[in-house]
Amino acid sequence: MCLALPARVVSLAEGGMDAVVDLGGVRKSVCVALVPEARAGDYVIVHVGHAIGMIDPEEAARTLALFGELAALEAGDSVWAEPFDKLRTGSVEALPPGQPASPSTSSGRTEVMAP
Amino acid sequence: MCLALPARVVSLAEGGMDAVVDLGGVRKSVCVALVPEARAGDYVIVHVGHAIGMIDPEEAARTLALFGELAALEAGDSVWAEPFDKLRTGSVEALPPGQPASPSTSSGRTEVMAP
Amino acid sequence: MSTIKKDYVRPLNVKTGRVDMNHGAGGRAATQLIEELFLPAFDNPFLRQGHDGAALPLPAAGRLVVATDAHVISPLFFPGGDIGCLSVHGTVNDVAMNGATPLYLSASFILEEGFPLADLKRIVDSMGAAAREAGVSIVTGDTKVVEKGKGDGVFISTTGVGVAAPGVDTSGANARPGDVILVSGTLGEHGVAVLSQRESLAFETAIVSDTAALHALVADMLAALPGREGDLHVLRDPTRGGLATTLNEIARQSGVGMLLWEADIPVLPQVDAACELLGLDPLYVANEGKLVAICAPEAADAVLAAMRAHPLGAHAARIGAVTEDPHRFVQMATKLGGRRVVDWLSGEQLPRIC
Amino acid sequence: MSTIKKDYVRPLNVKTGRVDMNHGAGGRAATQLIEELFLPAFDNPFLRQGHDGAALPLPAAGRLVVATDAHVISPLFFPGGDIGCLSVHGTVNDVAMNGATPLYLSASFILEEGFPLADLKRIVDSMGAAAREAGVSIVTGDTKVVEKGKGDGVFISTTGVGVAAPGVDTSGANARPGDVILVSGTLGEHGVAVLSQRESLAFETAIVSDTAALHALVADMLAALPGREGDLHVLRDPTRGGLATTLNEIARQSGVGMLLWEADIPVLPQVDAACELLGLDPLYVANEGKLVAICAPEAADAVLAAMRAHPLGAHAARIGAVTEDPHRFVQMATKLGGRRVVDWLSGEQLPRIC
Amino acid sequence: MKYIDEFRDGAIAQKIAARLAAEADPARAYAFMEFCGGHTHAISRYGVTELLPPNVRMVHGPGCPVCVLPIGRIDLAIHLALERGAIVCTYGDTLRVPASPGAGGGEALSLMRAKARGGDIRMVYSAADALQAARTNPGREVVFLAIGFETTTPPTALVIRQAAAEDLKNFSVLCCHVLTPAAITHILHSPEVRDWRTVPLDGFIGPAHVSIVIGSAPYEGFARDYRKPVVIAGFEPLDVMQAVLMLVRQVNEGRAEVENEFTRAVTRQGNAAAQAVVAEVFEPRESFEWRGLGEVPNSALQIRPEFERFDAEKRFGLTYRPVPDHKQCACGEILRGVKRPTDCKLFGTVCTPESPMGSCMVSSEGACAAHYAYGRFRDIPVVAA
Amino acid sequence: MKYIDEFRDGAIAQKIAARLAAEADPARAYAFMEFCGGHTHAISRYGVTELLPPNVRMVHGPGCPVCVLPIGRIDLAIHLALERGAIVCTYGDTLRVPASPGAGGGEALSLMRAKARGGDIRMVYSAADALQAARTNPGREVVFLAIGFETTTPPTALVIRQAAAEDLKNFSVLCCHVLTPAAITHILHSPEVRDWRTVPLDGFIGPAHVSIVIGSAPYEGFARDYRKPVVIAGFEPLDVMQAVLMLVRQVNEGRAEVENEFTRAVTRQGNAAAQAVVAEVFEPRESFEWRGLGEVPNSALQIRPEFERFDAEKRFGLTYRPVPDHKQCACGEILRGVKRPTDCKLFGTVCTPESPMGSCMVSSEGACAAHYAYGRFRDIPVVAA
Ligand code: SF4
Ligand code: SF4
Ligand SMILES: [Mg+2]
Ligand SMILES: [Mg+2]
Ligand SMILES: [Mg+2]
Ligand SMILES: [Mg+2]
Ligand SMILES: [Mg+2]
Ligand SMILES: [Mg+2]
Ligand SMILES: [Mg+2]
Ligand SMILES: [Mg+2]
Ligand SMILES: [Mg+2]
Ligand SMILES: [Mg+2]
Repeated sequence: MCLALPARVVSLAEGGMDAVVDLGGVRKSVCVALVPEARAGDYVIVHVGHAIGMIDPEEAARTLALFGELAALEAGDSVWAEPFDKLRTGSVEALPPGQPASPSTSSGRTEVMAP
Repeated sequence: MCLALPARVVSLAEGGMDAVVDLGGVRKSVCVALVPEARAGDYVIVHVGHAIGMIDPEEAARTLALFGELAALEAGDSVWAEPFDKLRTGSVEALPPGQPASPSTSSGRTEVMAP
Repeated sequence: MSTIKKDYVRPLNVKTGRVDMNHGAGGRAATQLIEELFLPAFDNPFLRQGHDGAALPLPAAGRLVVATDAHVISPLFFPGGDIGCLSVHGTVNDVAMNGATPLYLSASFILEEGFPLADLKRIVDSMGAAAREAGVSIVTGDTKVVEKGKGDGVFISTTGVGVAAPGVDTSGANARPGDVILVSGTLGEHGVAVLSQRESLAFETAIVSDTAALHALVADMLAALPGREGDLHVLRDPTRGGLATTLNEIARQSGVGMLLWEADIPVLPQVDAACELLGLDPLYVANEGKLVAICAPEAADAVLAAMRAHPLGAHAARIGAVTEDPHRFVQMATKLGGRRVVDWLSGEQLPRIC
Repeated sequence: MSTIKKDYVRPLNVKTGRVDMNHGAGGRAATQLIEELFLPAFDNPFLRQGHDGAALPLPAAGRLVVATDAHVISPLFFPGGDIGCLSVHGTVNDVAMNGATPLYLSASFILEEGFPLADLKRIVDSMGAAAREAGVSIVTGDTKVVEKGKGDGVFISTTGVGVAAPGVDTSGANARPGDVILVSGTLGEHGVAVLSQRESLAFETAIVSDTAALHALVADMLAALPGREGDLHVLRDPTRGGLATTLNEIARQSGVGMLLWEADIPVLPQVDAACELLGLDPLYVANEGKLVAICAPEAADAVLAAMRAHPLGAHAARIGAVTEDPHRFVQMATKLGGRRVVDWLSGEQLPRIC
Repeated sequence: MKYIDEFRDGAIAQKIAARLAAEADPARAYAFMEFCGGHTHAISRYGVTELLPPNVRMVHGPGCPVCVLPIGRIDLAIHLALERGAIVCTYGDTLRVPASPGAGGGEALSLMRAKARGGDIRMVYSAADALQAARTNPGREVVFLAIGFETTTPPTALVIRQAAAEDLKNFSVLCCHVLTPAAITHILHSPEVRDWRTVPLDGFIGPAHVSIVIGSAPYEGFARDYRKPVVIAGFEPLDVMQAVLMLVRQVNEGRAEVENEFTRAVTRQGNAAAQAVVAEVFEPRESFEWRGLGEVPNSALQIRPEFERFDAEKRFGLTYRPVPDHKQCACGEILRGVKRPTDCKLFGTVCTPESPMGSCMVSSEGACAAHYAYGRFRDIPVVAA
Repeated sequence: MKYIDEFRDGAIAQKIAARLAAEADPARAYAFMEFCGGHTHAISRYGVTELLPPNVRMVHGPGCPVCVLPIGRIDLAIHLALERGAIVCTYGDTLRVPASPGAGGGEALSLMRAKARGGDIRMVYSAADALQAARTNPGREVVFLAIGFETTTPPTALVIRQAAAEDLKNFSVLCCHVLTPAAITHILHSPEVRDWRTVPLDGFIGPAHVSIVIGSAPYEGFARDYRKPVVIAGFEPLDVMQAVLMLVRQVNEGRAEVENEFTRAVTRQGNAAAQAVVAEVFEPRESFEWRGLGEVPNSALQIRPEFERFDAEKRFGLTYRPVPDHKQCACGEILRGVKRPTDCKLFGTVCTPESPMGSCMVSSEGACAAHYAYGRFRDIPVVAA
């Protein structure tokens, strides 16, 4: 219900109440009355046909940088990844019933059984 | 447009404005406000959902009697009847183009040609 | 123990429930509608394949016959039938008019949002019963739902597949001068029965629709001409537009004229009366359980006898003959002793009767 | 000289004329509509028989396949197609998903009073072109007209008849644990293209519908498995309800589970973007020119190669595997590295997209 | 069907035909105008022409209310439906009458085509249905496009009176009711009949159902003043044949009287109750346009001022704008008996029941439609055997 | 898609997951409530649960405006559509919420079912579409059933102001806008959380888009007064994971602060322009019923008297009648974090997305619907190998 998406302002209509925004190549007209500061090139956050806020590019970069610094363990360690990946590459034929196990209810990995 | 039919009054609704009439087994409700004298058993003349008049049974009988008295020539003398009847009983296979001829444009009978 | 509840789905509410847009969206609700309503009503092994279509054994010999009809009748329920059985008969008959034995039907439903499921069930059950009675299987189908106000309750398009024996060809182009014109019974009951339900007309009659599957009658007619099935030149069911329109179509396709004898055309008195009342001509009123047959004159007696021996042809009659006529007029000798053209239906005689 | 004028009928006004009730009444106007609009667009010898149905040569061997679909799409014209070509592709594909070669189509039209004849002509011409391109003949049809406000422009139900070679069986009940799941290309274009035309949404995108006939692709896939066509276990076109619903249907019919890899499922970036904007999931968005194939693991490479070699399968991908699962869950490893169920479509994702 | 089947009896028809053949003087031609479309229809549908001697010619008259309705009146009704948002109710026959050309973007509209373009136009079987539509749609204007001769007028009068009794706020009538005697007078006054005698008219078959309402008395003046025999006849084929016989006899005997073949339903005075309600609600219109006849004084009715809130012309401030018929359409001459349908260049080519150019091709009681649908075989020449 | 795809990156997710696994204390359990349905949806759709350590449990909160809308409000909207003939416009999510049982002849109606019964109910994508419907249907009453948190309120305020500027006579709003802080307070005051501690809540993930409008400041009281950490987070999966990490750290460090993970869009003060238009058009409601929470004081908005002609409640004289939830529906407890969907007897049996019994099964942001559609595999027990 609170679905809202960042989209780039392509152009502002005269009067400044409406704008065309672009999201991954899709364009749509939205109301920008609630973000009077928005200019072409800015990213606004669109909700029910209205821009309700703006993206601060510097803050976005900072957050992403923060994510990047987190590296401590290697990726790909999800407990159930292995059987999935075997299936994906065709190295097992199938998983038995109830498999692959959910890590949240299991204390460790489960063996892969041929059906 | 002036389509109207004689139908028998089956019953009169209270107030006498509406009646159910019967025409050859088909029943329909009609307005009889224009024929206040109509009673069950009478034949009324129905037009656009309204009885607009009544049939006088004696006059009807008199007219039919008049028709009956007309006999002077035998029936079945229609000029084009013969080829039709032959076709009807299968005694000819078909009529040629333009046949049977119309009596109104022809002075006499036309011959039947095999196709 | 698994904490997942059994794959339980609340059964369709066929008492007070209604079709909603979900039933047409292709998801779980659509599947449920099919499984709880359509499958039990039509049940047969082909439909149970549950595929996007049905794979069927190929008939051994003859010609494949395919016929289709959309049914948009209003009202959906009428004396003597409903859109469900009508949609089976209408298409079975089109297959039969090709001289074929109908084998399979497909059914495509366009439902209007808000349509009562109870009515849908009645219709679908009636379709199933009609199909079983006709010995055909409804092997595949489709269901769409349109918004309220974009449809009218339910529309059903059926397509029939059948097989015609070698030597049978009953196309409308086969009538030849000298041929005999037969009808299988009294005319106009279907249209009058439907009309009697129209609120705006509101008349009462004992007339019920003649809706029926005619392929068994056709089989008997062909059986009456062993080795000379080709003498049965034309078969047509005089549905929309009635006998008059059907004969004009044939006259046009065959490039012939026709002569009818009004006195020989069977019409029930109540149908006559209802037509008088409405200013209609029974020759233009729809039938759904009658056929017109045109055959070589030497075959006429055998065909007529076969028709009369079948319950659906008990009142079959010889009503006219084919003539040579470059104008392709269908003419009629009136009971009065006059003559007139019996023209194509012009305009709309009765809206939505099939 | 005859004073009867030549059998002249004023030609249909396809510029400014509109469908009226007469066109559905079965009389001269209905015949004219068929002869001036439908016949030239669909022209083929079977249709020209002009009978109540079509009599067709029986295929030599294999199984007869019959499939049907009603098309009620709104709007009628959309980027990449219209209801006309869609109604051909939709049914041709259902026949093809049975592993069959489509041969014949029937078409049943339900027209709304007032529908512009110019639009009808565009649609019918598009149908004819699509049928010719697909190599199928529209052999019989039916046209009804409903009052203004009881329909929505035009609804088209098509039924396809085809023949499947012996040994081919692609039913949804054939998936087995260990099977490989393939799709023939990027998903969701049709639904997004149609949605982009909805007045209430009004977004702009370069996406066009993928509507296309897939039987030639299927033929190539089967040809890639000579003598072991049976290794192609399941074929389905993920139309209404999209990939998610199609896979759930198969999982249910086959009594299996499935695992998908989100990262391997091909979706165009603009489709992704449009779905984000509308709060949709591309896995539930309709396709009209894509198929899902489930095959034995040892056949996967050959089938995938055959798909990629065909223009309509250029972006084919292996997207998952069939598992043993009494709950018949379709699960997905998300791009994020998590896991979730990919459930049936619940409720209505997009109204009237096919 | 009592009082119907007896009057369609083929055996009796042969007898009357024989009598006619015997009594018609082969040395002279007889031309009778059947005023009513109902007679035209009966003659065509039952093939009565075949049963008449070749020297008796029937001339179709203007007695079809659909045929004489001028284009401008249809335009008004379409205007109410499409531009004023009214529900327009009317009898089915009226739906296909062509309106002004061009209004529909090239092709002439009709009420049916206006309906296809979204107008809320409803066919009714009874004036009472229109009233009912007004009751069930209190938020909408409901207009009853009322057409018809004296037969059809009393039901319209009844519903207007009823609407007043119920004080219905949303009901009105676009009154197009016309009067037969004025039309007959008009024809008798036409130069073709009166002066040039290019249209020889030896007598009239007088209206059947109109006469039930107005009685036979109104025709007495024609017989007396114009020396034209009039036989009022029912709409069954035997009635028509008998009337022709009675006309032949009057001509042969040099008489010019009003005779009544339809005594089972028509009296000299007509239906007093019906006349009373008509008089209460309607009053004569000074002049009214008839298709084919032009403006005819005192030939129509209008709603009395007491009921003017039910008069659609007043309620919507409508202004009637006459529209000429298609240049080549001969409806006017056909309605006056001057031409036959086959004399029209458009007949059967551009003008057919599917795409009528004129009103005579619309109603099955119209001369062109009746000839097209029932009588065309008669245009086939005889190929000498 | 810039600012979207980066926040769904699988490789980074693995890194955050690893960090979380490293930092979460295996000796203790963490329970965090994600207030918003948007977070619930992201967690389910991207499978975030798999990436969290087993001892971190996410508790779904009441932050789905569809889920907290009480039955009585749906009843009012259906009443307007079916009995008052209004065009009712609303966001799509609302259409399937069950109304009072019995109203539909046995089965509970919903707006969608009311539409199937002839109600003119239209799904809109923007409040502006509802206004447009009013402009194009001047003869009809058009009511916008407005639901939503602070995110959705400013667009409603804008259209009401616009309707006033245009002096639209047929437009009104059935206002069901609610306020997040009040709901959080209510949960913190609930006996389960405050007294019995049966629901251990170690912190909150704070609203994403709500906070864009109102800013982060309003949450500072919770951290301060209730000693609960709050991390405002975006609706992308990496945002959620990062917020969980930040909450784990606060808990580990004994802090209780408002932190903002969503700095790219949320400031401390929020959107002043949006706040201004909301303040101009709306005022606090004394009390409002939330499904699951009951009457919550100062938890909703109503239209100011200056705009009362646009207030559907006043315009139509509506009286709100509370309706109890289905006896066995646990929505209330689920919305308060007291129960999980699988604790409800109806879950997955009588109550499914096709036939939802409670509102949590309606919106895909509802806890029951999210678990049903995305998470059921997790209910399969592990079969020891
Ligand atoms: S044929 Fe048509 S155009 Fe000619 S007079 Fe008759 S109605 Fe008019
Ligand atoms: S499963 Fe259904 S009934 Fe149970 S709490 Fe959730 S919404 Fe309510
Ligand atoms: Mg057919
Ligand atoms: Mg049929
Ligand atoms: Mg047929
Ligand atoms: Mg389908
Ligand atoms: Mg409807
Ligand atoms: Mg199908
Ligand atoms: Mg399909
Ligand atoms: Mg399919
Ligand atoms: Mg047909
Ligand atoms: Mg419509």
